[in-house]
Parts: sequence; C-alpha cells; structure tokens
Amino acid sequence: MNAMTKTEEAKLDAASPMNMIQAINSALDIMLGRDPNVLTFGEDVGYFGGVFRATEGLQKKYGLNRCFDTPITEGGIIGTAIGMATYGLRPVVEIQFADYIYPGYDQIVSEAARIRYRSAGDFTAPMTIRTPYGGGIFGGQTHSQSPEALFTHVAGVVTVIPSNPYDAKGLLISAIESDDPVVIFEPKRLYNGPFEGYPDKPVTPWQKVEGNLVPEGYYTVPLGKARTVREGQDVTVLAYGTMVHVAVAAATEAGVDAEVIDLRTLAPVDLEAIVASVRKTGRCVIVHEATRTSGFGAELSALVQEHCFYALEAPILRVTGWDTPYPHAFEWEYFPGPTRVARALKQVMVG
Amino acid sequence: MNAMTKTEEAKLDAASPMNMIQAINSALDIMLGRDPNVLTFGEDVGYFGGVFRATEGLQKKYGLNRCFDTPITEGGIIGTAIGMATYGLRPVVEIQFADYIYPGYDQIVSEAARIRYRSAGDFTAPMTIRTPYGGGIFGGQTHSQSPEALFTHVAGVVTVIPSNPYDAKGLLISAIESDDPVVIFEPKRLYNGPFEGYPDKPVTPWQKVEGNLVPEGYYTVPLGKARTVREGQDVTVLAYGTMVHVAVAAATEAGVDAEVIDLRTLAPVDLEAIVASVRKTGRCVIVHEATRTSGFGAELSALVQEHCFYALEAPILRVTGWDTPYPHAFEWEYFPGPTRVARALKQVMVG
Amino acid sequence: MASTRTAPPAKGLKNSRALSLRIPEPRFRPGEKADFSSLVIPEAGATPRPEVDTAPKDMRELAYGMIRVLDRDGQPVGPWNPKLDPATLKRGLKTMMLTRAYDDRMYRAQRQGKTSFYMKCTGEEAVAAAAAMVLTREDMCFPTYRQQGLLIARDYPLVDMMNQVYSNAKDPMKGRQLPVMYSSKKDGFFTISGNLGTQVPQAVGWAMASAYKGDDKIAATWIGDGSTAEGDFHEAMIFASVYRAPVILNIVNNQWAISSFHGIAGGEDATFASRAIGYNLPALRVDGNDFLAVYAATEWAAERARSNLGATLIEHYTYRAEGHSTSDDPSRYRPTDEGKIWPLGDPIERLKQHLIALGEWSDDKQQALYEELVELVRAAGRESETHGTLHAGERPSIKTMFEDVYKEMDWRLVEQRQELGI
Amino acid sequence: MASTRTAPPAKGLKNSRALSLRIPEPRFRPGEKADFSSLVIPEAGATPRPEVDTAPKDMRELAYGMIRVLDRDGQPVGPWNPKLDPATLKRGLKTMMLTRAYDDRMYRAQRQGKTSFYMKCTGEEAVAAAAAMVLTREDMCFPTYRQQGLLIARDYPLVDMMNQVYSNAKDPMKGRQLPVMYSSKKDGFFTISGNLGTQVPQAVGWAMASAYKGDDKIAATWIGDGSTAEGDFHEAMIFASVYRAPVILNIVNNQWAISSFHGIAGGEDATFASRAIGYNLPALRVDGNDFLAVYAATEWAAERARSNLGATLIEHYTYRAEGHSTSDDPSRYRPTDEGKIWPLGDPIERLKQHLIALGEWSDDKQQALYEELVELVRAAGRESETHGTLHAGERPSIKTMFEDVYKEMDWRLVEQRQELGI
Ligand SMILES: Cc1ncc(C[n+]2csc(CCOP(=O)(O)OP(=O)(O)O)c2C)c(N)n1
Ligand SMILES: Cc1ncc(C[n+]2csc(CCOP(=O)(O)OP(=O)(O)O)c2C)c(N)n1
Ligand SMILES: [Mg+2]
Ligand SMILES: [Mg+2]
Repeated sequence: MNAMTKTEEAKLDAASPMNMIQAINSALDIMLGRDPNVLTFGEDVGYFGGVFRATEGLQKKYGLNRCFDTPITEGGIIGTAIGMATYGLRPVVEIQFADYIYPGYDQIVSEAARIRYRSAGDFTAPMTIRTPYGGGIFGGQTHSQSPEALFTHVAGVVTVIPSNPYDAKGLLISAIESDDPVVIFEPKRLYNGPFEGYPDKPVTPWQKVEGNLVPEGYYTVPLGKARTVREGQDVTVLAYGTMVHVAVAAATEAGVDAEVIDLRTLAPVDLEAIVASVRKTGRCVIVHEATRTSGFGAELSALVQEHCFYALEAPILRVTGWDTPYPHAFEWEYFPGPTRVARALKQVMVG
Repeated sequence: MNAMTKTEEAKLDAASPMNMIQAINSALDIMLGRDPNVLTFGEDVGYFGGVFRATEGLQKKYGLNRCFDTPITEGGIIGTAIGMATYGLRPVVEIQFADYIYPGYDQIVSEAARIRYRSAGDFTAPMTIRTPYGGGIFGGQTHSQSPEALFTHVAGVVTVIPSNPYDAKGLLISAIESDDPVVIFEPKRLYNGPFEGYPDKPVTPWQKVEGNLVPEGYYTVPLGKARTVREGQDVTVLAYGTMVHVAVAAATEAGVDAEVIDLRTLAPVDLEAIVASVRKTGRCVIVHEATRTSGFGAELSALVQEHCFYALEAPILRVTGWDTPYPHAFEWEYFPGPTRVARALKQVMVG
Repeated sequence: MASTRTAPPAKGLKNSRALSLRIPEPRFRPGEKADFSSLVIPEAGATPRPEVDTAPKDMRELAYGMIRVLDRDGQPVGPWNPKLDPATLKRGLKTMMLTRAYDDRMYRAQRQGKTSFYMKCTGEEAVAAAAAMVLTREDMCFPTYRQQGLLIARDYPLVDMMNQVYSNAKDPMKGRQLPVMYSSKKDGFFTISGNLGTQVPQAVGWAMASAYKGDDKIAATWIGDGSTAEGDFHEAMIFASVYRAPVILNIVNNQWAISSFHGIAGGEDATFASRAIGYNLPALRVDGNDFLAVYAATEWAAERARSNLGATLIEHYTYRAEGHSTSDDPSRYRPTDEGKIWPLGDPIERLKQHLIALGEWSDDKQQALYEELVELVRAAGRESETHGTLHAGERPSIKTMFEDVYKEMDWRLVEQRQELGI
Repeated sequence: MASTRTAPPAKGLKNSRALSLRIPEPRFRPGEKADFSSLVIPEAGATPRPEVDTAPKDMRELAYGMIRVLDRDGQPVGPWNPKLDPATLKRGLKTMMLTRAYDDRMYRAQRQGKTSFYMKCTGEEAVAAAAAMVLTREDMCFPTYRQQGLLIARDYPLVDMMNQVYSNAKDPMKGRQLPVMYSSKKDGFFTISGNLGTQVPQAVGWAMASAYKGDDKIAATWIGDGSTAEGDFHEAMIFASVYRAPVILNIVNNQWAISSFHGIAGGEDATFASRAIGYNLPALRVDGNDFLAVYAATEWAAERARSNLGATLIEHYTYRAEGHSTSDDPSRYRPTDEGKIWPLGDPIERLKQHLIALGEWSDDKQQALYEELVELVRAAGRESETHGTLHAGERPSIKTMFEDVYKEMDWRLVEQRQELGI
C-alpha cells in the first residue's frame, strides 16, 4: 500500500485505520455535520444504516430528516434527489447495488447530466450517487456488475471509483462538494480489506493494512486526478477499484516492473498522468471487471493510442470480464484475477 | 451508392426505389404477412402509422391486434414485449426517438439481454426494438442522440444500424427472425435520402439515388456482416448510419483513397472485415455522431490496435460528436461533417 | 361432503374459451361526425368543496366529479367560486389572450422557416394562467412544453421567449434547447425537459427540499394525460404521499397524446384523477376550460400544501384544440370539427362571457384588447428577430457550445473546442 | 364587490408557516413491545363476494376489506368459502409444510457454507401453495424469489431446486444464477429476475400474447409490497387495464422490505390493493395466511381472466416471519417477537386446525407428515450434494459460461473462451 502522497500525510495527525465502509461513513458524517444542505437517503439507508452499513448511526445522530429510508424505486430516488439539488440541497443517495441503477438511468442521463447545460446554468444539480459495484463476492448476475462505462459515455456526469479507504473518503467529500452530479461506484469487494484476486488467500482487513490511515476529520481527494500506486519502468497498467490491487499483485506474480496507475476518476480521466506514464514505459495493459466490449477499457485504449502512438512498443492489451453476465458458480473464471493480468503483462513485454 | 453485392442483385427482379421509411414499412408488412407471431406496437404506431410513418397502413391491413398504439411508457412497451417474446411471439416495438429509450433501459439490460442466459435457454426473448436516432434535423438535445454505445456494452443484445433502404429492410427482417433481442437504430436523417453532411446542398430523395432498388419481397441482410461501400488503398474509414455517406463524401473532399466500411451491425461487429481492411491500408479513421468519450469508436479503436498494431502507420483517429449534449443552434458545428472527416483523413495520411 | 370440490388437476380442465385482446379506439375518426352528447359532465356548482384538512379517504368522490364554477350563462355558481374581483379576472383574461396571440405568431414564424419547431397550447390557456396567479414566484413550477402561459402570466419578456424559440444571439438558453423549452429560475419556472414525465419526481423532490429546510415554498408540476403512463409519474406519487411533500401534481388531460386518444393511457375507464386514490392523496377533477374552476382548485391544493397537509393531484379536463406541434397533422387521426363541438368550450370565450355577464366587459373591449396584444406580440417579434432567427442573423457564440456541460470545462472539452478551431 | 378577492401578488403574502417533512416510521423498533391490537382486521366471512363480471367501479370497497374464510375456530365462513374437499386441503397443507421443510434445510445449508445465499418464505407459504393449485401448468407464473412454493406444489423435483441453490454440476441454470432464482417453463414458472418489479410488465405481456393468439392461458405474477414502488408496477397496471390482459397481479404484502416497513412504500395510509382503483381494475385484499381465502380469491381472479374480463389485483396481507435473506438480521430493525404476535397467525397452523375441525386430521398425523417431509428433504439434499455444492464437488462445465449469451456464440465469446484456455 502506498495510498498517500507526502502532502497528504501531513493531515494524518488524527487518523485511524478505517475500513472502506467506515471511511465512507466518516465522509457522510463530516459532511452532514458541516453543511445543513447535505442529506442522505436510499433503500434501507435510514434506521438500518444501509445493507452494507455505510450510513450506520447517521439517522440517530442527525435525525430522521437527514438520513432516511426510501421506497424501492431508483427512478424516484434519483428524480427526487435532482429536484432537491436544484433547490439548493446536496443530496447523497445510495443505490443499493449498481446492478439496480438502471431504473434510474433516464433521470441520470436525461436530467441530472443535462440540467446545467440545457438551462444555460440557470439550474444545476449538485448531487452524489453512491453505489456498491463489482464482483468477487459470489453475488451472481445482479450483485456483481460493473456498469461504469454506461456513465463515462454521458457528458455532464462525473464518474468516480476509489480503491482504498483514504480515497473513498476524500473522493466522496469532493463529490458532495462538487457542483456537478457525481456517480461513485464503490468496489464492494474492497469494503473490508484489499483484495488481490487470490480467492483462497485470507483477506487482510483494512485495519491491519500497513499505511492505511484515514484522517478522522475533513479532507478531500481531488476529482480528475489519478494516483500512481506502484512506480515501474516497463509497462503501464491502468486500473481502478478492486483491479488496482489485482494489478499490483500481478506485477509481482509476473516479475514485471509495472507502473500501476489508479485512475480514481474515470470521467474526466487524468489523461496527463496516463500519457506521461505510457510515454515512459512504452507499453500498456488495461484492467477492468466489466464486460469487455465497449467497456471503459476501450476508451482508455483509444486515448492511449491517440496520445502515445509513437511511444508504443507493443499492442495495448485489455484484461477484462467476459462478454457474458456475471455467472454465480464461475466467479473466479469470470473475475480478471492476477494470473490473467500477469499473463498480459508478460505478453505485452514480448510485444 | 454501391449498396448491393452481386448475389443480392439477383433478387432485384421486382424491386423499386423505396426510401428508407418505405423499406422499413415493407419489411414489417412482409413479416406481418409471413408470420402470425409477428406484431408491432409503440407510441402513435397504430392508426396514425408512427410519427415517421414507418407503420403506415399496417393497422388497416393487419387489424388492430397486429399493429397498435401504446401508452407512453417505454419501460412498459419493452417489458410487455419481453413477456410476449417469451410466450413465442416476435414483437417489433418502436421507441419514438432513441433519446426516449432510457426509461426502458432496465428492461433491455437486465431482462431482454439476460433471460436466455439466466434461464440456461429455458426462456428466450426474440424481439426487435426499432428506434430513430441521430442528428442533422435540428432536433435539439432530445431528438438527436446516438446512444448506440450504451447497447454495444450489453452482452446479450445485438445492435444494428443500417445506412440505406436496402439494408434497412434486409437487416430488419433478419432482426425479426433472430432468436436474440435486437436493437435497430435507424438514422432518421437518412429516412428520405442519403445525406453527405453538407447542410446547404439539396437532398436527393432515395427514389432518385442511382442503384437504390429495394426488392418488394422477402430477403435478408445478415446480422454481423459489414459492407465495403468504397474500396480504397490508403486508409480505412469505419462508419455506420449517416456517417457512411459523410465518410464517402469526405474521401472525395480530401482526395484520399479511402476504403469506407459500413459496419451495419455494431455488436457483434464484423472484426474480420475491419482487420482485413486496416491491414491493407495501414491507417484508420473512425466516425460517429455520438459523444466521443466511451462512444463505440473507442471499442473500434481498441479492436483495431489490438488486431492491427503492427500494420498501423499512423494513430487511429476518431471523428465524433463532442462531449456535450446536442445543441439546437449548433447542429453543424456538432455534427461530424465531411470537412472534419476530410481533415482527419489528411491528418492520418501524414501520420 | 357432496358440496366440496377438488382443485383442478395441474393440466387441462380449464374454461376453453378463446381469449382476445382489447385495443381501445377513439369513438370518432376522420370523416366521422364527432358527437359528445353522451359525455357525462357534471353541472357547474354540483361538486362539493370539502375543507382542505379533510382526510383523503373522505373525499375520494372528487376524483370522479368535476369542479366547475361558470354555468352556461357565464355566471359563477357553487362552493368553488373563488369570488375574484374584476381586476383579477381581467388579468387572467389578458394572460390567456396574450398566450394565444404569442402562440399564433410563433407558429407562423415556424411555418416561415424562422425556427425548427413550435408547440401551441390553444384551448388550454386557463390551466397555466390561473395557476400562475395563485402561486408565487418563490414557488417552483415544473411544467411541460404546454405551460408557456406560466411565464406569460409572470410578465416574463416575450422577446426573451422568442429569442429562445429562435435560438438567436440573445437566447437565454444559448441556442442549446429546442424551441419552447424555456427556463427561468427567478420566475419559478423550471427548465423544461424533452423527456416526458421526468419533471414530476423532480417537483416532488424540490417540494421535499422546501419542507426539509422549513421554508414555505411549494412546488407545482404539470404532466400530459398520455405521459402519466411513464413510471416517473407513479414514483413521484409514492414519494409525494410517503413524505407528504408540499406539491401540486397537475394532469392536463387534453384528450390526446399526439395521435393517441386518452383511452390509450387508461383514461377511458377510469379518470386520471382517480390515480391518486391508491396513494391516499386527494384528487380534484376540474373543468380545465373554466378559469375560475382552475383558480379555485389550485388555490385549494396550494392551501393544503402550505398547511403542511401534503400533495394534491388535479386533473384538468380540457381539449387540445390544435395539432400536437408544428410536426403534427391532427386531421389524419381525428375529425377536424371535434375541437369546435367540444362541450367545455373555449376558456377565453368563457371568461370573457363571465366578465360581460358581470357588466365589466364588452365585445368591443375584447376586440380592442385583442388588437393591443397582437401588436404587443408583433413588436416583440420584430425586436427578437433583430437578434437573429434559427437560420439567419446572429447566433450565440459558438464557443459557448462547450460551456455548462460541467461547471468547469475539463481537458476533453478544451481539446474538442480547439479541434473545432475556436 | 366587497366579497371578491384579488389574486395575491406574485411575490410574498403567503402563509408563512414553516413546512416540514414527514418520514414514516414503524410503530415498534427493537427493544419495544409490538402490539397489533389496534390493527383493523375484518372478521372472517364479512367481505362480500361479487360476481366476476361486476364492474370494477362497483366493487372498489373490496380494496379496503379483507377476504377471510377461516374463523378463529378453524371453521370456514362466508361467501368466499371455496368448499374444497379434504384431499385438496391436505394437498395444500403438504405443499406448505414441504416448502417450509425445504426452506429450513437450505437455510442451514447456506449457514454451513454450501452456498452463498438463501431466502425463506416462512409464514407466507399459503400465497404460493394455493395459487399453484388454482392455476394450471399451461398458465405462466412470474414469481419473485419468495414463491418457491409454486414449484413445490407442482412436484418440481426438490433435488433440482437444490442443484440450483448449490450451483452444482446438475444445476438446471448451469451455475449462472444466484441461489433461489429458479426457472421451469414446463411447469409454468418464469425465470426469476434479481431486479425487482421487472416481471410484472412481462407477465402482462405474456398474458396479452395468449389473448393475441386466441389461446386460453392466463398469467399470474407476484411482487413484494416494497417493490410496488418501482415504475414497472405502474406501467404493468396501465397495460393490463388498457388491453384487458388476462393476468392476476399479486402483491405479497408481508409488511417488510428488508428493513423498511410497508409505510415506506406508501402502505400505511392506503392499502396496496387500492392502487388498482385508478386503473379501473378490481382489487381483492386477502388474508394471505388463510389458505382458503387465497385459494378463493385466486379462483375468482382466474375466472375473471379466463372469461376475458381482464386483470385483477390481489393484495395478500401476510407477514415475513423470518429475515429477508441469509444476509439479513431482522433483530436490528424490528422487535423479535413481532412475528409471533402477528394477528393472522401461521398459515400451516391454521389449515391444520381447519382439517382437525373437519375431523379429517390430528396432531399426530401432522407430526407424522412433518417427519416424512423432513426425511424427504433430507434425502433430496443428500442426493443433490453428491453433484456438488458451491465450493465443493462438481460444478457445471466451465465452457458453458460462454453459452446462451446469444443463441450462437459470436467471435467475441469464442475468442474469450480461448483466452480463458478452455
Ligand atoms: C420519454 C418520452 N417518450 C416519448 C416522447 C415523444 N412525445 C413527445 S410529446 C408526446 C405526447 C405527449 O402527450 P401528453 O402527455 O398527453 O401531452 P400533450 O402533448 O397532450 O400536452 C410524445 C409521445 C418524449 N418526448 N419523451
Ligand atoms: C431494482 C432493485 N432494487 C433493489 C433491489 C434490492 N432488494 C432486493 S429484495 C429488496 C426488498 C424487497 O422487498 P419486497 O418487495 O417487500 O419483497 P419481500 O422481500 O418482502 O418479499 C431489495 C430492496 C433489487 N433486487 N432490485
Ligand atoms: Mg395530452
Ligand atoms: Mg415485503
């Protein structure tokens, strides 16, 4: 783990080794405390504290009005949140699983993303949609999806995916403060601890991960900025969410001096960081859990070849989920684990 | 126009110079006539014959039950069509504009696309969704969108875009006969005549386009097969829908010997045709109207560089709509017209 | 146990009658003679007016009645008479007439190629005009494309409306929106969406925000009869009911959704107002062509919302007297005289008649006002056209095309703007 | 004109009372004593039984009543008594008991790590058991994850159900689905979706297809109280109403949606059955723990559908006696004894009591049947486990992972399968 840069470390006076749920909870707690316009709601979010417990204790602390349960209608949740945001509030809504965001898709694509533009800034919809995504938990087809590419294609929406508690908290605070609508996909497989993609290896809880210290107070991680997780000379690996940890493990497994970049924000992506790294290494492997065709890896691949064509020494490779739904029994055959990523790393080295 | 191959020409005994609406209407007419399980419905589709008149006369000819109006609910239209398809019917539904498909998105992504897989073939949803898409008609934000990439990412759905009346009819018949759910985006700017992207040039109606002959009877154009519209040696242009005509015009404008490929089916795309052409030309320009980031051009770019890396002599370029909503007054600044495509063709030639 | 029965075997033994589908059809098609004599329309004054704090379950019948104030002779009758003074009535009349004059001019402008598209609200002017007078500018209206009357009632400059329709250099929407898709926050007018139904949950959310803040603003939203079929409508009703949002949910039942009659939206067997019943929300059904009735119903619903009693659904029973839009030709799907014999008449005529019956107005005054308003619109039109029309004259600056996608332009938009060479 | 009024100015002059939000809360939380004595539950036999061809508007009150047949002593009373013979009653009892025994075993299997997830329907067994006996295999059921009883009633092999739960080598779904997401077309059981609400418009479409074909099959679908908030539910009601689809729309109101009580879905102020009123559909509200009542209501709705009179909504009033799923812990959000004091009792107990009252059954027979069924389940479990469990033993062939995405595998899947090395 190399989760923090030097300047960030300065703020760690009062910090604790939170897991990702605690970090998210802390971000919400802080923002509910700082800004009376912040409120949070969603299915089972209130008294129960959310099925993943991200809002635990918040209703008790801030009252029924600030953190509450909603009817089971993702369209209604997002539609009303848009109305609130145009009033001047900063709603943070939870969609219980990213697989269930589609009934609210029209409100995101046609409304939240467009309101500023179509009204020439007369109205804006500063709101945050949090939703757990990704596989690795035997969730089957509808508790494992990675639909991020369906959002990166939508102009007007910011798409964010953290890979560790520090970023999850800092990015969530940035999202809530952002004047644009932000969708944060939370890698649910990482809630309790980093996961390198070895299903049989026991998981280390975040609390025991070296260097995992999350400040108790307010701080932000900027939107639109990637982070280099592992420096390397030979190949650039572009990853986000759970795949960041898989990529680091794969570099070790392959014995390749890979530079692993955690994108953190997918749209707008940190092109500068990507280009600088690929120009240095001359090689690139892209990793994501989502279905390959038209996944966000396609955009990354296109960007890299557009901006680094003359630096590339081998084809850019994509290691991704297959073009199938996520099959319950084949979790580890579907999940792009370190062995598949390592193979790509070796392959890209021979060109 | 080079719309047909030799074998296809054989069928032109009874053919007429239909426009694209007539061709689509003819496909529906033929399939309603051949198969009692085919029926068609959607908003204003019945008595009125559809706002673009694609279903004109069909209610009169086949009766209320075979062609009817629906409530304004894209989710309901697609959801009930899925139910019908699982019964054994072959519903063909119209979504009035592709911009309005999002309320039905969950039913497409989570249901139509998944039913075969999740039931291990016990149930299937053979159905066709037709919807006019694309710009060039001063339709503003919500009558101009090109959301195809939001479907190419969905495993289980076939995505089709015709560029001329012959293909529109033949692909629609193939779609109706397909046992998989198919979404056909119809380039509404091409309904009446081909459009090269010069807004000031008068449009030639399809009826007057040389070689535009559509068989009156039954025929199919296979799904998954591209078509070379213009042969060339210097650069491959990958396009679909309206952009096919723009690309051909741009080749002339640029004076570049471009090979223009009309993809026709986007998912599964005809990789073989693409690779063969790019390996020959060594250069590639991709054109689409949709927003650039995570558009289908990204997938094409990724595929090309994965499969033709060592053949590429210059970076693959994307000419696309901007990462903004489609702005009413700036139709021609947004629309990727022949001038922009020609510039890319020249640029890719210098590398 | 002779009187007992066995469950049928899992296979067979069913009633073997062949099922069939029912596809609703309007009673009259082009070429046929429309005839509304069988339409059941309650008499003016007949529908009771409960107190606003009545429990919804005790006033369900309102969803099947019809609030009407003006009788055949233009006299106000019954408990819903809002008892407005002549000055207020004249303001209402003027708003409706100005709306119609504005519509007429912009419709012609589209026909002249000055813009791409236009939508009139002819015959439905009372719906927006009366509501705008009940609500304040601090309240927020979430309209469809057919409530331009809200802006006109609030004296929003006609020139600015036209600038939007023309997408010209002074278009407040910077050329980005289809014509008629206005937005004016300061006038309590929400940015109109091209996607039907989406504004309804947004209005509920906005109203919830006001309540959340302990403010006193309420929201109102309008949706067409056809569009109530969208899931958004239902989702909005649930939120409105569960959180008791201070919002007025208006359904404008103008009988048609482009070419589909109200029966295709489920409006033949049940009233649209009755949709509220399953959510324990009160529903009013109103003669939408009776300015006084719309006024009174809106006032009742607003009072209920402001008293923290929650949402009300209002169905405005009216008729879309003209085509859906400039892209439509209604003679292809309904008798051309249907609108003329529509039994609830024309809202402008009816309010005029009422003012005349009060001794406050005359045909001459009506004619004079009409000419004055036409001239007002003409002058505004001339001014607006100096700033350009869609295909001629000035446009907004092209570089604004890349602005307002996000608060700040990111590298993608900067790069793309450069690519366009501006 | 002293009695007339002026419209308020556009700004100000409002009622200045601060608004507030209402967030519904259940009456009892953990640590509190649940008390249902104030719950209004109609007496058995009290709700009338209209003819199936009665106009929906003439039977709206059914949406607020409750069809109940078994009285406190287990005697059948009133017009809804389906008068079933003892053999049929015993079949119903056995189905419910087998469902419960199956649930218990699979729940334990999950706890033992043999699969990832499980969901019980404890306390709600009557809902599926009775419906399955009324409907035939040619009809199609569109269930949620809580109607496993439908399959059990149709003698679908327990072993196959278990194979699905274990995603083992013999799993009919080839390891692709989350446990409990069964599918069996030949038994009229539609593939269960993980996405709530989507099956409702599908059921309507399937029913429309039967009517379109002139067939005599009907559809039935189930949705939870919480899930009725999804737009799909409303969209399905519109289609069902407009095209008069032969479908039964069941709402299983088990009072909870994971941790949210029914009030969050709008079920506190209005009944879920009353949602049908706005669509002119008849609605029955049924004691969901009374096997005879569920049977009778389903029979009535099925007869209506088969007579081409269209759809019926049925609200089954019941109680989710256990946690939402193996991932849930209800003691965190409701009193642990709530289920025990739930006034409508347990459906198995009540049918048993009825059979005893009829002189057809005894506690001993009940115990013997229970033991027999537990043994049946145990044997099936043992057999299923020989084909593997989620993390041990055989699985379906990995290459099937790439099949059935499309009818034919395209080059992408072929290439990807090769990439995986199989
Ligand atoms: C989601 C969506 N679907 C379809 C359309 C196309 N459309 C525009 S207006 C219209 C008819 C609306 O009818 P109604 O709701 O009755 O309103 P009215 O036009 O009568 O005022 C349709 C189908 C749309 N704009 N948005
Ligand atoms: C579209 C969608 N949103 C959310 C979920 C997550 N979820 C699964 S079950 C459930 C509760 C459903 O409650 P209810 O409809 O009352 O059915 P019950 O579980 O009580 O039978 C939720 C929120 C989902 N599966 N699909
Ligand atoms: Mg209408
Ligand atoms: Mg429930």
